Amino acid sequence: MAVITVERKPLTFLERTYLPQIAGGLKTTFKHLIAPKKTLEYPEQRPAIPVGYRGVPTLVKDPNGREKCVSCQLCEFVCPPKAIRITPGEIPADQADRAHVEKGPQAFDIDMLRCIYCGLCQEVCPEEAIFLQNQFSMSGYTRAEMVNHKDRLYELGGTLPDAHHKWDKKKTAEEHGNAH
Amino acid sequence: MNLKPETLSKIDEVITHYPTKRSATLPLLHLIQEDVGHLPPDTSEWVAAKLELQPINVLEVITFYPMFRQKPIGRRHIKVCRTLSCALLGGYKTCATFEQEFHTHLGEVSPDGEVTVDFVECLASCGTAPVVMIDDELHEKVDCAKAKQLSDQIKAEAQKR
Amino acid sequence: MIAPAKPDLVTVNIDGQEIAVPKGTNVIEAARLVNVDVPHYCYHPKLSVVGNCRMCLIEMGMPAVDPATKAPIMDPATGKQKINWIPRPQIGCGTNVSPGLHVKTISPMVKDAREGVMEFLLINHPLDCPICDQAGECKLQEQATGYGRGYSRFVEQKNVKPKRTQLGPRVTLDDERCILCSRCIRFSKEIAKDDVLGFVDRGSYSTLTCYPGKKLENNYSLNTVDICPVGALTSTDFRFKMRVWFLKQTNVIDTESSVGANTVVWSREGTIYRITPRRNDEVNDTWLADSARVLYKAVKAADRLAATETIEALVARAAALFKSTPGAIAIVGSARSTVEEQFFTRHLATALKASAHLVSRVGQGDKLLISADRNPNVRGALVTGLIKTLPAQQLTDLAAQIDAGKIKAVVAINEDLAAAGLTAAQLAKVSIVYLGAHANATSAAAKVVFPTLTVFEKSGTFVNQQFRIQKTLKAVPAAAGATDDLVVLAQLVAAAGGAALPAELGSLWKVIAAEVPALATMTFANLPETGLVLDATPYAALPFVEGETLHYKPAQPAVAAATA
Amino acid sequence: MFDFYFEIPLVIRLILQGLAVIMVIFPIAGACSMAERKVAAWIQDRPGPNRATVPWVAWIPFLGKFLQRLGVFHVMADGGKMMFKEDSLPGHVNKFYFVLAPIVAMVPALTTVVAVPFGAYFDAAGKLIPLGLAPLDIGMLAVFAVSSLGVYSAILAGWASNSKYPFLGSVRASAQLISYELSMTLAVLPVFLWVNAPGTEGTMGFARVVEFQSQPGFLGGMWFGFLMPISAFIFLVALFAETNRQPFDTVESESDLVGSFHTEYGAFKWGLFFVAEYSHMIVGSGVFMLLFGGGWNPLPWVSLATAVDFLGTFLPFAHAPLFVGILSIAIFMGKVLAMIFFFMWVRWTLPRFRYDQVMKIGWQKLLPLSIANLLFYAIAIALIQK
Repeated sequence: MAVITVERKPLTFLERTYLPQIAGGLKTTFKHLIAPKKTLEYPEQRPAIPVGYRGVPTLVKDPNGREKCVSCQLCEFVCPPKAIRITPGEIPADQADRAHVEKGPQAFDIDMLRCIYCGLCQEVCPEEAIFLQNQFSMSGYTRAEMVNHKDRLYELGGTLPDAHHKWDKKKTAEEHGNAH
Repeated sequence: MNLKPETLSKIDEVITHYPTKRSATLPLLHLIQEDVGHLPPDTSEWVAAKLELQPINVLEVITFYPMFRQKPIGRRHIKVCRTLSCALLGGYKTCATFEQEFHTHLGEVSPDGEVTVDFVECLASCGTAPVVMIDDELHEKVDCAKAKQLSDQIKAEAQKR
Repeated sequence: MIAPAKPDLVTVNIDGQEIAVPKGTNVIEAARLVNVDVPHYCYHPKLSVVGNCRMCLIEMGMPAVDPATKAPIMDPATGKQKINWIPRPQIGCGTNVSPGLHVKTISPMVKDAREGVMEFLLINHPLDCPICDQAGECKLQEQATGYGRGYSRFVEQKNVKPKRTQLGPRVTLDDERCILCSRCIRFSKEIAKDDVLGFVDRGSYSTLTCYPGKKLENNYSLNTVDICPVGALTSTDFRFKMRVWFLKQTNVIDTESSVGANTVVWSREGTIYRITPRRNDEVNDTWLADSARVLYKAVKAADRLAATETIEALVARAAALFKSTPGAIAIVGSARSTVEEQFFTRHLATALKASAHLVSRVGQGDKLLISADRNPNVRGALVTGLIKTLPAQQLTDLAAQIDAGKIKAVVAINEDLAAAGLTAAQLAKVSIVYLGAHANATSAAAKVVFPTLTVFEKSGTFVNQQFRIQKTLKAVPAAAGATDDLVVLAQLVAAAGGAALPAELGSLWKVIAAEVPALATMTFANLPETGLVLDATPYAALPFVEGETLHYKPAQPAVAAATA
Repeated sequence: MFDFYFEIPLVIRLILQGLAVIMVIFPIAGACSMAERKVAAWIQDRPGPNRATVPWVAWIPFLGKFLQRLGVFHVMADGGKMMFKEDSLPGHVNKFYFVLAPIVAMVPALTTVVAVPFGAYFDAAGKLIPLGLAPLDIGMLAVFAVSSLGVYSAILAGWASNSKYPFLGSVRASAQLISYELSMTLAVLPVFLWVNAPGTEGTMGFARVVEFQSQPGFLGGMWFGFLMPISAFIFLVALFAETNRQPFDTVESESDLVGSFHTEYGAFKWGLFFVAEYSHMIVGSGVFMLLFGGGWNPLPWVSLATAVDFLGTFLPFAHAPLFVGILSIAIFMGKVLAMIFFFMWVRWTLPRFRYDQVMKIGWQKLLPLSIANLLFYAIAIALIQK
């Protein structure tokens, strides 16, 4: 690679005194001093949340109100700051509309003091059960308050349209599949 | 197991044909099915005890072969071929005719207890398709009309009894 | 499995590498010797070969010879002998080596074959990895990354089979995941000798079933879960508890009996989730009894002891007790302690000029992995010199001495004196210093109680029935309020006026090597994973109670029945 | 009208005057910190602090909202916070000097005010009487002498903090002070050379300088800032450096020294350093305005007397000493505040000089320039006043 010597223009005397530049700078800042302000005044004005925004991670339910998470713990595994903690549990066979997937989370905690909003949990979720949604402001008075438990996560997450209909598919398969 | 004495003697005789007792499993099952008409649930254990096997070994054989029946069947067993030649020449219709005639469904005993209709794999007479086997008797070129005729014949025979 | 080099070696060529392997080795094992992995599902080195999964297909060929002259036919292009490749792939598990055999495990044909097999295996597979406990150690998952298609061409309905069958009290079956490899059936038949599993129906309807009315409930049923290459058989105890990739594996020794089966303890953040066998072809092959897999529950048991005082305060009280009863102290050591603890126990006995007793436990051996002697380390006590003769099941001697008033204090280490035959009155007559992990009659009666650790919380060694010294490692941190037995014993020895002993295993083994002739050349760190067999001849005359088990034949007829 | 005031014993009077001045300077210094934040915000197109309010003020329809938006209550909030924050004392510091340092910072800042006249009135004889706590004859010297002591606070704080960054910062502070004080002193000498014409009574007081700028005539009415632009410039630059303001902010220099000498400080003690800094700025701006900006004269060539005479044509009380005093103070304070705004404006315009640049500018540029400047004016004044 050739070395290109850049010819530096020698500074004039005035430039070496800094003074014209300082005057120019003062002029610029003065213009801004009287220019209209560009601040978004937050609590009153709310920012428009762009599509794909990564806010607080939440758990979502399918359109029939069933939890989608099967507690595979991949999000717990992938979470870089180890903010997610899941206790897996079995879905009892007597829950007719859910029994086709045997596993669900018994407890699902996300420590929002640890969460870095990276979105890897959403990306890794094979069931599309965890989403980083629009909420961006979390606060609390104690550390314990900053841990989102399962019911809170579902409350935040709500229900999202589901293109996969996992439970229904499982149920259909069980009813109409190639049984003996 | 309530087997006829001649079946029991045949069984004892058959076992001696094989170098290992295990090999007699299939002949034994055939003999029992001939005798009882099907293989009742305790067959596995009875045969296993007879051949010094575990019951699961016999159960595996029973469930593997479709010719072994685990449920009772009617007095006559109608087997309609469903393989290619027969299917092309109306095997399905033939089968449906039998079902209608005896008010039954595939694999079930008809309400009068007379027949069981089965849709089975190739009966090895593709040139005269569709073919039907009633008990051990082969009937060739059984179209709907002939099926009706065969049914009537069976019904008549049943009436006579 | 390959036996150590025998004279009749056969030279084979695997992917261009020449290797000499014993006659009778199959291609999978031969390939393993040259670090070539041949994927397989149904083949298991300890079970018979059935060749029904078809995953281990390889290409093979033999050097060409002229049929008439038997002269080798040379390939002019390479200048080597021409190879006649068989045009169709062969299964590696069912193919034994023969001289000059050539094998290709990486060729377009092999790859095609594997991809085809994978596609068939996955046709009816439910693909529910997110909820499957096998995920992470599933051969199907592993091979799917290498040979899977990535999408399905199967547009028909999948087969539906029972999802949660209880095969037995400890094993749950998900039939949809089963790939019909029959490993579990072969294990039940060949190893456990409890032939209750089988396939019923045929074709794609084939289903693994337990014979109606029977259950898979032998004490080795969980081995079927271990060898199941997919998630069809899962342990009911471990089911849905934790994903395996979170678990830390620690090599531990099973303390259930003197077999000393090698195990792996799987734990996460101080909680043990399961115990599985670790392959040791001299001890337990790849098997483990079900009863050994629940021992971890002792770690978090409700009756764990926890100290209310500092260890120093407890030691001071024990020392005062020792001073008040000079010459009238007995020590009840344990054949369940590690070699190191028994070594310390011997030092304590010497320092206190006390007699050392041990308690024997004898049960019924199952001729496989549970021996008659339910103490894991009787031979360790012999080797360290803690005892000279085999222990009895009841402490009748000690009881007599207590009744006679000759013994005023007893140091009980990991042994419940009440269970060993002492009455409550006898316990009340003596001052007891108790070391143990769990509460019992002795700890209740004891003057000083040192809460100590379970085997999962400490490292050490055990000497099994073969006089094989094996090391066990600390799987989880010590429970709160409990102290390492070695630390307690070292302080007690010091308090009793004995030598200063290091409680850290590295330095301790220098002391042990110096004092115990049988262990003179060993260090803890250098002890091999498979253990080291010690010289048993000095103890040949002792009437050990073990009967025959896997890889062990007693030197003399068992006397279990006589002592039981 | 206020004769009773002059009947109060002198000592009490001086104390009252002193307190009055401090009571004005202290809040102004505090308000400056808020002004600094507001100016910064405006220059950066932000509204700045605008949240704090007091309930009963919030009820005032228009003004309440305006004051809140202006952020004036943040001064109170910040001050209150400073007062009530836990005043922690790190374990590793030299406690005595650590506590002493902020006090030492305040003393010269407030002491120099004594020498600065901030207004004037005319007595019955029409003689101009400057308003000030102490109309010293050696005003300039006093200011130089005392304000230089301010650096001791930085040195004390840096050394007593017993940690690296504060120490480095304090070393920088002392070096910077020495470097620029010289130029500063040399820059004001021409003014006093000019003022102390041969035959007059020699003085270093500010009153004479302002008086000089109030004379009629072209040269007399011209402020020294126009007459001696180089001197004014050097003095201004040195003033920035002396008060540790941007772009000569190497002492505080948070990017490389965390917070320099006040790294270990917090709460009220920390606040004192900043009140001291702003007090320095106020005094420095005052001195600059007295020397080069015409003092309390409203405009060049328009002296206070002229202005009062002009106002007298339609305001009957225009010649009352009280009115003149207040007018002059207002004019003077207006100039000082404009100067302080300039300080802030520069701060949010220029980046910080590197430390080597600071030293280079001080020693290699400003000092030779000020010496040349002095020589030039010495000769020029000698020729003119011959």
